[in-house]
Amino acid sequence: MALPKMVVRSKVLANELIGPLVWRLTLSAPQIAAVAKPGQFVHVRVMDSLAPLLRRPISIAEVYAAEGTISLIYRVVGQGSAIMAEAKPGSELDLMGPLGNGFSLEAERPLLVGGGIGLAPLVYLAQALCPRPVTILMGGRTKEEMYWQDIFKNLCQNIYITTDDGSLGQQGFTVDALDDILAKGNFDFVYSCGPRPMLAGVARLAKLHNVLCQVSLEDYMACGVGACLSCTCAGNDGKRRKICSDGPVFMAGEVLD
Amino acid sequence: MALPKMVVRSKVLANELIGPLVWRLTLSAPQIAAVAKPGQFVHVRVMDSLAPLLRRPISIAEVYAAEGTISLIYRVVGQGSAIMAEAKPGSELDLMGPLGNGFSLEAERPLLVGGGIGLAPLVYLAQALCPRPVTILMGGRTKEEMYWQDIFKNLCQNIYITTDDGSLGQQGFTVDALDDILAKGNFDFVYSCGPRPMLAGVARLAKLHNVLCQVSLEDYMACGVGACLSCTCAGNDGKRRKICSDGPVFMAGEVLD
Amino acid sequence: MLAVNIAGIKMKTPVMTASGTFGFGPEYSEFVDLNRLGAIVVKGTTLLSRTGNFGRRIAETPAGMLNSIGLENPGADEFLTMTLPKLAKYDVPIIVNISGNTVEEYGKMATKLSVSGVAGLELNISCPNVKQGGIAFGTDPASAAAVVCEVKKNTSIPVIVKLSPNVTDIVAMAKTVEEAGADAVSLINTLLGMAIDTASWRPVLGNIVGGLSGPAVKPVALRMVWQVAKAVKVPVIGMGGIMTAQDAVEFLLAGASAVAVGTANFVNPYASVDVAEGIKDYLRVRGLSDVRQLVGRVNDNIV
Amino acid sequence: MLAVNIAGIKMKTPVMTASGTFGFGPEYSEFVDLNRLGAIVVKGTTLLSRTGNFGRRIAETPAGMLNSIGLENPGADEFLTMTLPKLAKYDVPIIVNISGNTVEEYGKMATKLSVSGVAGLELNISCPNVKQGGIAFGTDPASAAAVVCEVKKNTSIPVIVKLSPNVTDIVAMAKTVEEAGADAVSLINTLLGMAIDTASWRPVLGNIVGGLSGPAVKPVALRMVWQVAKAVKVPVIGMGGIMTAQDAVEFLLAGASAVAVGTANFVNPYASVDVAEGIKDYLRVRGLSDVRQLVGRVNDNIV
Ligand SMILES: Cc1cc2nc3c(=O)[nH]c(=O)nc-3n(C[C@H](O)[C@H](O)[C@H](O)COP(=O)(O)OP(=O)(O)OC[C@H]3O[C@@H](n4cnc5c(N)ncnc54)[C@H](O)[C@@H]3O)c2cc1C
Ligand SMILES: Cc1cc2nc3c(=O)[nH]c(=O)nc-3n(C[C@H](O)[C@H](O)[C@H](O)COP(=O)(O)OP(=O)(O)OC[C@H]3O[C@@H](n4cnc5c(N)ncnc54)[C@H](O)[C@@H]3O)c2cc1C
Ligand SMILES: Cc1cc2nc3c(=O)[nH]c(=O)nc-3n(C[C@H](O)[C@H](O)[C@H](O)COP(=O)(O)O)c2cc1C
Ligand SMILES: Cc1cc2nc3c(=O)[nH]c(=O)nc-3n(C[C@H](O)[C@H](O)[C@H](O)COP(=O)(O)O)c2cc1C
Ligand code: FES
Ligand code: FES
Repeated sequence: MALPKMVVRSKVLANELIGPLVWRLTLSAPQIAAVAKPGQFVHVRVMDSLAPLLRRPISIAEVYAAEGTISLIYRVVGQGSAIMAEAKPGSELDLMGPLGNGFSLEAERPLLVGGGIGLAPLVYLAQALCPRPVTILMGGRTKEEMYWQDIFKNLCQNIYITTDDGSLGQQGFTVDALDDILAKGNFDFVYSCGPRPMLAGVARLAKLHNVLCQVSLEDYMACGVGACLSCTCAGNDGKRRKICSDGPVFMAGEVLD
Repeated sequence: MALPKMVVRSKVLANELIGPLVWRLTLSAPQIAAVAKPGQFVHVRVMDSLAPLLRRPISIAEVYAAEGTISLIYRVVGQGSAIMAEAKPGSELDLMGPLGNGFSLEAERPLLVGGGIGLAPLVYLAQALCPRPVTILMGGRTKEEMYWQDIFKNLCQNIYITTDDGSLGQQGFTVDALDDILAKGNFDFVYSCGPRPMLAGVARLAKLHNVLCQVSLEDYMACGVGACLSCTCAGNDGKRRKICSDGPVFMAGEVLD
Repeated sequence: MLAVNIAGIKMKTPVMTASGTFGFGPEYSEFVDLNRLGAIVVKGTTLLSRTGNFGRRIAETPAGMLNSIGLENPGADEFLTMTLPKLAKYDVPIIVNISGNTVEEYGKMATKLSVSGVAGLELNISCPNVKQGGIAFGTDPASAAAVVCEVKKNTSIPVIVKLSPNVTDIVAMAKTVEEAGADAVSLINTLLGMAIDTASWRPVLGNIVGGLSGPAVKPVALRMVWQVAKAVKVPVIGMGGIMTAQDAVEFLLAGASAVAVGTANFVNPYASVDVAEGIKDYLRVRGLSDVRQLVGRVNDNIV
Repeated sequence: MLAVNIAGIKMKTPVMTASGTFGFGPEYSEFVDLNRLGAIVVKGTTLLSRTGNFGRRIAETPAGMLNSIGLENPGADEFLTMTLPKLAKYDVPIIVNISGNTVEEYGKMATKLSVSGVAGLELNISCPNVKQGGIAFGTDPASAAAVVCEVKKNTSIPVIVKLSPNVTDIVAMAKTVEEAGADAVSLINTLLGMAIDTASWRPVLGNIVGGLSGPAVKPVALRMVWQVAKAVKVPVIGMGGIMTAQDAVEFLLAGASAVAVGTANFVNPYASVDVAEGIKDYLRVRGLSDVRQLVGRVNDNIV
């Protein structure tokens, strides 16, 4: 389905560190706020220079349609994200989007499963699923990474947490906790975003428990609109998928086994 | 003579438009302010990006050694100067310098002759020559370009002006007015910076009137320190000169005929 | 003012899209009115479908990018049955960029693709991402000539030959393909490059090496276009790092009769029309009435 | 930890300065302690003095620059009598980069420059800015071999051959000069490029074309270094766009035994020592004790 796409210069309203190396950038982008769906992303030109040249794909993390604002929650991992972290309120950022296809909003009893920065698109998903009762299972390495709790606590009825080191919630990976949660939870849809191995585990368990499952995939992207084929993957039907424009959200069975 | 050279990150104190496309950038750069001589320049990295890659040579226009500040007066002509014009107070700029050799300060009765943005280094020269009686002949295209008057009025005893269109001062080029001024002035040194044809004319008249003359030359520069040979020219003795490190200030007879 | 005719292909503007950077066109149709393009050169097509290279396929480099897509495409048949009909609604010449593993394959594709709706063929004899054939055709004049002859034998639509910059003597390559019957040449394809991940000690790209494109390569592209345009009589389509109208004008002045916008589309999805509009402004400001007044004019100032 | 021995030239670090970008050394001595450099490769020297090319000699390009200095230099005699004595006070190997118009000239210069204080010769057979000879030696294997043989006949100090990237087959060139007796190869010299002034319709450079260097060319340089290092036994000196230690490590992993910093000096006058210090940090963080542990290691991860 064709979605309205555009390039806008959006004004930076705030840009704050919310956790280790993770920032929340609030932008005035009414045209994008008006149409964005959870799971979609914007393609960000971090600077008006030829170096860095390419845009960076970042999920839309929050949308306040009435205010015409959106937020991006991003981790500083390299050159582009470091430049984003320096953006000052009042300055402008060039955004292309919203791109890709979002999550289904059909769920009645949704379970969100996110790991690390993969939790970002789930914020807007949780916003959009309200007032349905949203449960989230979130994973991180240590409790220092679980500033996400503050973000999700107003959006979710139940919050489950795992940390690799056991410093908060259950020790282990999200997938270790998921079987139990699915067993007792009566969920009708699992939504997941995070590292590939996690997505594979989530998809496997969702299938086992006979719950619909969508996953959001990532890849290196040049165009973001399906033109360059840098982000393709094989679908289980043997057909190719472009993560940017056929995804980034897919039914788990479409792309994972 | 080897001069102290350095690369410093200097804080932008002010950056204001002072005339059509011309800006004055005030920087806190105590190390440079302490040693800079009139006629020297700084090599400016306008941005911490690989594009634009090269530094831009800009004359040191004013020095306030006590405050540890300097100013650059620059015209927006392309990519780099446009980026400089966006520098906000509080931000930092990477400067290399002071580079090159400055003007002689031996004059007792100096005459400064500058055209267009070539007037920039003459500001600091006038500062340095004070309290000696400084006379300046300045040229521009129209009166709109003669905001320089405000800058020089406190530094010079006599100000002569020419404009191409006659909208201020004498109509014509500086060189047209110079013969007269030299004839009646009893100057012992002429200092000049501006377009090549102007410098040639100034040098010729100074010689005619038997007055010592220094000119400041310009060329496209990569290194700014005499290493790349992008800025060389032939001296009248048949030897090559590097404008960046042998100049930019030369005795007129060294490089012009 | 902007119309040009390249080897019989009539274009409304001299600004085409570069193969592999604009999909088949519709991918960008929400950003640009495809009818305003000079021509769409579609993604490199092969006789059979290809899934392309494994692993990471793009890497950013200073003012450029490396790609090793490896010619992923659905194959000529699917292009003809599924894609081409969808392009019929647009009033823009469609040029199919083709790659073959053998001389015969190029010939077969030429036959197959010489159908209504295809305005021209661009022979990719220079893709650095295909190990079989590919690079050899683009760097060896004799095989390049063989490909061109075979294609010309099998089609009557205009044939553009796309040259690889990874050669000692681009002029010799251009002249060879011109003699072999090329109706136009386009250049440059990507420069072969590499990046290494210093954390993992692995090549960044799954395919180890990839093709460098974007502003970084513009000076090389411009030099080659200038050299080739002086040496051949067929029209030259210039590309390599064009981001702005200013860049495009440089290529026109160097001797290109048309230009293609590639990597720039990823940065600015409006680039192809922005460049065309900018050329129009450039002409207007100078009181010129026709873009052809620019072509090759740098040579007026070279003795 | 950083010391290397390149064809008998003992260097304290693997970081040299690239010819033409560091003058003769003293130009940067107020920024860097020359004793901390791996080696100084001085500006290209010719038998007789040269005034270089007319007109504008440099132009900035996206993440790079074009130069057409045209080998301005005071000539070999003046170098020997005026410059070399001044370099004696530094404890750093001096490598003289030489260019000739003929095979014989290279030989004569080799004889002349094989004096105490000169640690090695780097044969520039690839300068794109010299019309006579220059480019031909660098792109034609037979003439390259002839130059190397002649030089080797006339000197016993190490001979490094600097390769041009403007060739179809860099590996063939490297192997040819290796067979002809090169003790090491260095690459890349600049890529031939051009820029046009759209205001005046003139080439930006007085010499029309010039050599492209800087970060823009790094991917091409790295690819060539990787290809050559796999194919030859002599040490490879890698250069082209190195700005940071990270960049240098990429070249080492690709197979270079030493690297040279060129254009980066203009942007950051401390670049040559910053890169060396950064390599040391890189080794430390990884618990490595010797820079040679990096050389060619990308190949461990390529099947
Ligand atoms: C659909 C999608 C949504 C995303 N949403 C978010 C988000 O909400 N928050 C967040 O922090 N990150 C998100 N990412 C990852 C984000 O794109 C990268 O972290 C970012 O591009 C890194 O850029 P850099 O310049 O800092 O890193 P560098 O390593 O310097 O980047 C070099 C190049 O690699 C690309 N790149 C590097 N890492 C990734 C990656 N993991 N995925 C894709 N491209 C990458 C860059 O875009 C750039 O082209 C998302 C990725 C995709 C594909
Ligand atoms: C010793 C010296 C002192 C100078 N002092 C001043 C000054 O005080 N105020 C001022 O406004 N200008 C001064 N200039 C000129 C100034 O360097 C250029 O205007 C500036 O580099 C233009 O950069 P840009 O990126 O805006 O232009 P672009 O045209 O985008 O620059 C492209 C490249 O060309 C170079 N370049 C362009 N024009 C010139 C030029 N006229 N001279 C040297 N290099 C140029 C740039 O440095 C850059 O490398 C001086 C030049 C020299 C050599
Ligand atoms: C992602 C990508 C895919 C490409 N695919 C093809 C292709 O299939 N066939 C082809 O001839 N050229 C292909 N090219 C090369 C471009 O058409 C163009 O020649 C090159 O990128 C230089 O132009 P640019 O710098 O404007 O991108 C591709 C380039 C990129 C960046
Ligand atoms: C201004 C300039 C002058 C150069 N002069 C020479 C030279 O005289 N001899 C030579 O072999 N290479 C010369 N080179 C090439 C460099 O030594 C180096 O090979 C090239 O610039 C690539 O490295 P870089 O990208 O780090 O600059 C010159 C390069 C520049 C930029
Ligand atoms: S990023 Fe270009 S096709 Fe997906
Ligand atoms: S700018 Fe490099 S020698 Fe003058």
